[in-house]
Amino acid sequence: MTAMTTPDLAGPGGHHDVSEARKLAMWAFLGSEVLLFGSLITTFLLYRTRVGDGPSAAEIFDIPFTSISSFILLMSSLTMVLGHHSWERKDWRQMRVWLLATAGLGMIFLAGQVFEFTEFVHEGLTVSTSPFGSAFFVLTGFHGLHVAVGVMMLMATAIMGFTGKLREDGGMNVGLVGLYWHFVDVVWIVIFTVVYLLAV
Amino acid sequence: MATLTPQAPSPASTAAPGRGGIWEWITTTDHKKIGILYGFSSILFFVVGGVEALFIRLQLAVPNGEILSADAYNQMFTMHATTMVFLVVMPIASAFANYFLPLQLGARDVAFPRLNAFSYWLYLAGALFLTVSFFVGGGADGGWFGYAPLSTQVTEVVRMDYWSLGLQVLGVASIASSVNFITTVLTMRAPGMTLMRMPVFSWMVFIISFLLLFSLPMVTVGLIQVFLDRNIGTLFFDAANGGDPVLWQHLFWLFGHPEVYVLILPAMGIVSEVLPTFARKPLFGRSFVIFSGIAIGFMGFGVWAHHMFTSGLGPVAEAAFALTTMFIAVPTGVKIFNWLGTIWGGSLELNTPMLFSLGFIFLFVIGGLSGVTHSIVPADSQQHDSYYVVAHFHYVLFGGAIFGIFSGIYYWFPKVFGKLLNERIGKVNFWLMFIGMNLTFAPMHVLGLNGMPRRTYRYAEGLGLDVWNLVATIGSLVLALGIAVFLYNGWRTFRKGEVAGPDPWDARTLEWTTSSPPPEHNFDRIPVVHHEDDFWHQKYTTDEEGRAVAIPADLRPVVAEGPDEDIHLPSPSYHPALAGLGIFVMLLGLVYVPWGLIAVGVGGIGFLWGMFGWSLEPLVRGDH
Amino acid sequence: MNGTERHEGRLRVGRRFFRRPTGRFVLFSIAASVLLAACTTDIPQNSLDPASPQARDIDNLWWLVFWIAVVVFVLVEVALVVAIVRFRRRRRGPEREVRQVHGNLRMEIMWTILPVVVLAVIAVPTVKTIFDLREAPTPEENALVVNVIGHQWWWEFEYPELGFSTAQEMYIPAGRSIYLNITSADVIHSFWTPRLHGKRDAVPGRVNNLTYFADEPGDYLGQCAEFCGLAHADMRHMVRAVSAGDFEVWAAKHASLPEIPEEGAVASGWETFNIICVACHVIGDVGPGVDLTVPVADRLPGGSGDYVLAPNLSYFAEREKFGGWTFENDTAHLQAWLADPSDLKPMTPELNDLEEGRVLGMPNFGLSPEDISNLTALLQSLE
Amino acid sequence: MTEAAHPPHPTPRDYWLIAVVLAVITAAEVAVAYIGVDVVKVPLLFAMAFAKFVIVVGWYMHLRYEKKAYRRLFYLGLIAAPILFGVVLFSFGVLIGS
Repeated sequence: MTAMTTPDLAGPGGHHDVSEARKLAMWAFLGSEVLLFGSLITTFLLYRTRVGDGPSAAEIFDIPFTSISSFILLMSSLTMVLGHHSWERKDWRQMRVWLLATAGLGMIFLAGQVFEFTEFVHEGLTVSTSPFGSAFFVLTGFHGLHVAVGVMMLMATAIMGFTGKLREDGGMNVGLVGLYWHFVDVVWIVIFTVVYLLAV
Repeated sequence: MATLTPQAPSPASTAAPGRGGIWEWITTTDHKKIGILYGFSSILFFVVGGVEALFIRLQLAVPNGEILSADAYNQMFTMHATTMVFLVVMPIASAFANYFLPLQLGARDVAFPRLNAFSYWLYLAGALFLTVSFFVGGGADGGWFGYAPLSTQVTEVVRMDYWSLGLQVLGVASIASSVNFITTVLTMRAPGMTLMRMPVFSWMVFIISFLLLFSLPMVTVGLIQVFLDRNIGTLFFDAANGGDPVLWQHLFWLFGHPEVYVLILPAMGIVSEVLPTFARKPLFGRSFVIFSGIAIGFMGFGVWAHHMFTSGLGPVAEAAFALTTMFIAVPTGVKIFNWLGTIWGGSLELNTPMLFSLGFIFLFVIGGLSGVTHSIVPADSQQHDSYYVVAHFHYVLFGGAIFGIFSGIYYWFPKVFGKLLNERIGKVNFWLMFIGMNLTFAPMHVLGLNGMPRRTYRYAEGLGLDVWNLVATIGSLVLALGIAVFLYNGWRTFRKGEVAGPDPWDARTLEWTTSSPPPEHNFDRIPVVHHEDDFWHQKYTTDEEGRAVAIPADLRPVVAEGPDEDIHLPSPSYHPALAGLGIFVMLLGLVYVPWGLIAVGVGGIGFLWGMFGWSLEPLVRGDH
Repeated sequence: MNGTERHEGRLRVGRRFFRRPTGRFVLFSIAASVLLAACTTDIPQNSLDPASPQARDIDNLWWLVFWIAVVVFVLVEVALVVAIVRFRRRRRGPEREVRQVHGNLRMEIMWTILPVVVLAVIAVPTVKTIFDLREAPTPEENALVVNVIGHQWWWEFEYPELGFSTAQEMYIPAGRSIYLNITSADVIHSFWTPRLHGKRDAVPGRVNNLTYFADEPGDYLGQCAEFCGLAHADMRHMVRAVSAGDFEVWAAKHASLPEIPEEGAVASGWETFNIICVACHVIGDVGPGVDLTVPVADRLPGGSGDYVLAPNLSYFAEREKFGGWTFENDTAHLQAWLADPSDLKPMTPELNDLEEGRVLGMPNFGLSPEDISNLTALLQSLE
Repeated sequence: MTEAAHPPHPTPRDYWLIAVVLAVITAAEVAVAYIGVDVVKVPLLFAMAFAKFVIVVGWYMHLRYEKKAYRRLFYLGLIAAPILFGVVLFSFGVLIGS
């Protein structure tokens, strides 16, 4: 019975801790996202060798390039956590710097992905070349979409930091954005291995 | 991030500015109002789905029926199922959950009131979007399960675009409300309300929230793949080019089977509330009922491939899924036995809510047993996609889910609207539905065994199908009459219903401690909970023999005087509705690319406006 | 407690309800007798009237489970009805004193374990039958291979060892194992001849197998069981089990080319066929010979590899019905079909896309009455 | 790991250290991908990806320091996904042979 008991987060008078609730909700949402990316990755695993007449993964991937962009995304987790740290210490100036740095790294990653996609299309791999192409573009594209949303959230948070709205709220915006951002990074860790490295 | 903004605290006195009317409903963030919105919308779609069902039955009344064309028939059965599953049973469970989850937990609202409103408007956007398709070239016609490559085959006709986009939006709405309910349960319970003291209905809502949270993403991916296959030429389900249609079946049923439990568990929760109230006994083996609900939830994820027993999974997978499917009968059986244990030795008040709950048990047993026959893979290879299956799941979903929901409506109507539904009409309603239901669906067992496949718009004479089809059609008319009686009962009650007090049934849970309907802030003072069925323990104690002894009113524990000092209620907001409207316009645009991209842009602006307004709102109002 | 009026109301109801158990039992016995009645013999698609060892295995398993289910059903529903009758609130006398029982661990554990035992009883034969039915025939059985290909909305039957294909009616020798390779040319179908075996999906890009074995010569009606679009209801087939000798004769006929007269209405019909119909249909060795990227041909063992867009019409006249085994093969129906196929059977030929291999029905070619009667003569000559 | 005994949150120094570890693993991954023998390569790659996953989720996302309820929510999805999708891929024959 105790297996399901959880800390009673409700305060007296029903004044629950809003920031705790939001963090909890974010974790639940991320749990759901695991299944979303799981489905996409499963589709990819099923189709990774079905290349038809189109280029195969080994022929087309540029592993050194992707390794660098993966590394950049990985390091954005570091800047994110440092931003989170300064937010906790209420060091708004540093926080803004780190958040913008994170957003910048995210945008570099996205630019790399755009470049990569363009290259692939030139080399003859599009969404309708083969099931491999469909699965690859939809999986990485979906991840890219998540990164883009994350960049927007980071920018919005940083801007709110400038205008002072963040401080008034006292919620946990940076905490939430951080969770989301790290999750997107974690997904890329899996994609990098499953999609790219296994194809070498 | 925007979707997770907290409720805007504002004093109760200013919570309902005098704008009134429709605007008040559009901007409401009150979980009770949102619950009512959900309720009325789903009753409306219940009528729509019912009319679709009647068309189907009239067409099949005689061999080679000519009421509908094949095209119209295919739209009818596709939209009947889609409507009933996504626009009726799920949202009506959401209606009950919205209204009663906070009340049962002793909370003032759900964790995220505006996210809650957003869920509703998103649901409405998706529902209207699906229904709109009827007026622009026809409703979806690929079956509610949308098997690829049939659903991706004809891209010139946009019906399945409506279907795949509409379902995705409904899915997002459900994920949002699941996150909301989970957080509500984990953070908003009144002091002393441990999880094991939580009412069983709340428990079932908690469980289905997890089911939806983890199952919907999978079908979302499938739906995206269908949409992309149709619109940008991806090859996910194109067998000629190496795609595999069976992938869709996995993704769909990985969602589709947990979904079945999403439909039935709330009804089981309702029955578990109604039986103890009218049997005057606590729920028998309460923890067994809760844990069997959890078990059903978990196991619901492990049986999806039994929908694919004829797809060619191979004998090992078939045997494995046969066993898991059989095993799910165990927790289901536990529930039924515990309900029997609850009424055994009680003092049964056979009023309408109770009749519907007892009817639920009676019919669900039949549906459960025919469900076991599906796990017998060889037998299932005969019954699969035949009318036998149609019979089975209507016993579960109509005899089960809908009867449970009707029980809930009769049970909680006085709490929501302050008036009792008429008992005499209610009984007529019950018996018409009970008889109609059996007349309609029992013959379908025979039809299936006689070899009638599902989703066929006509059948030839001489196949031994004539008589039972006619009986089923007559039954469906009786059923329709029963539902008409119900609608009349509701309409009549609004006009001249008997006024209900706060606790008309002498019930057991916290929602009955407040007035009917409850005040906007639910409880003057947040209750402190000491027992399961806490309200009952405030009214009764037991003697040495374990019999209930009423506590005289003047001896009941005194609740502290006066309301809480600062009652925080969420402020109204039009942003969720605006974001929902934006999504609706965007969806319409997506169907008609490239010209529709203009609509996508317009809708996108509306959506972003709603989102940004929403996320900035509390910052403006919160600290004034 | 709330007033006595409501109490009165409850009791009236209780009384009315008292009559209901009889009603329920009537209902139950109707249901049971109906199920039993379902195993009468003159229903052509009756899954409870097995005509092959495979269908019999399934049937035996079904009845085992059915009777177990009946016992459980009776026990549970009787308990429910007894509880309702015995513990309903009565009009007279004081209200029953209810003991507030919260549960009984021993009973709860018992009724958790009991279903497990019952299910174990069912599980063993189920698993055994699953594996039995999936076994391919051994070489000693000398099974006849038939490739079954689903099309919207008709079935193609290819006999790779005999070198021909036909449609709508599948001839098999009775008393010999038939090994089916089932696949589809377009969307998912499901091949189902209830009296011979359970259904098996025809999935494009995959091959599923079934073993048929008709005990006796006879006709076994079947139907597509997976929703496959507009005319799903009109996609039927007939399995004709004939004696081994008759099958030899039939196969020999199909392995040879049909004879077409040099003159007369039939010859004119043949000319029209060669101009119009040949785009999709085959008679003898005359056919479209389309070469498309096909999910079917390269996967079916021993198949001809020729992709067929429409039913093979060689020896059309031997068929009892056409158009997905839906319409009587007589002059009236043939002429109506040729005049406007979609009027007879719901199809959408306007959405055909031969490049993509998408055929959703036979178009209306606006044939003249003369063409129609000539073509009808041709088809009726192909015996 | 109980609620009462929260380990102290990491400091920026720890964060930098973790980043170095992550970078090293990534380099090792790429190296293994190029030079590894197939038999050891796949499990090794998965092991390293898993290690990175755990490090980021545990330390950067502070899941190690969070309340049990959060952990369970996320673990539910995390455990469900590989099992469900493993079965799916198994049924397609992707996980065995091919």
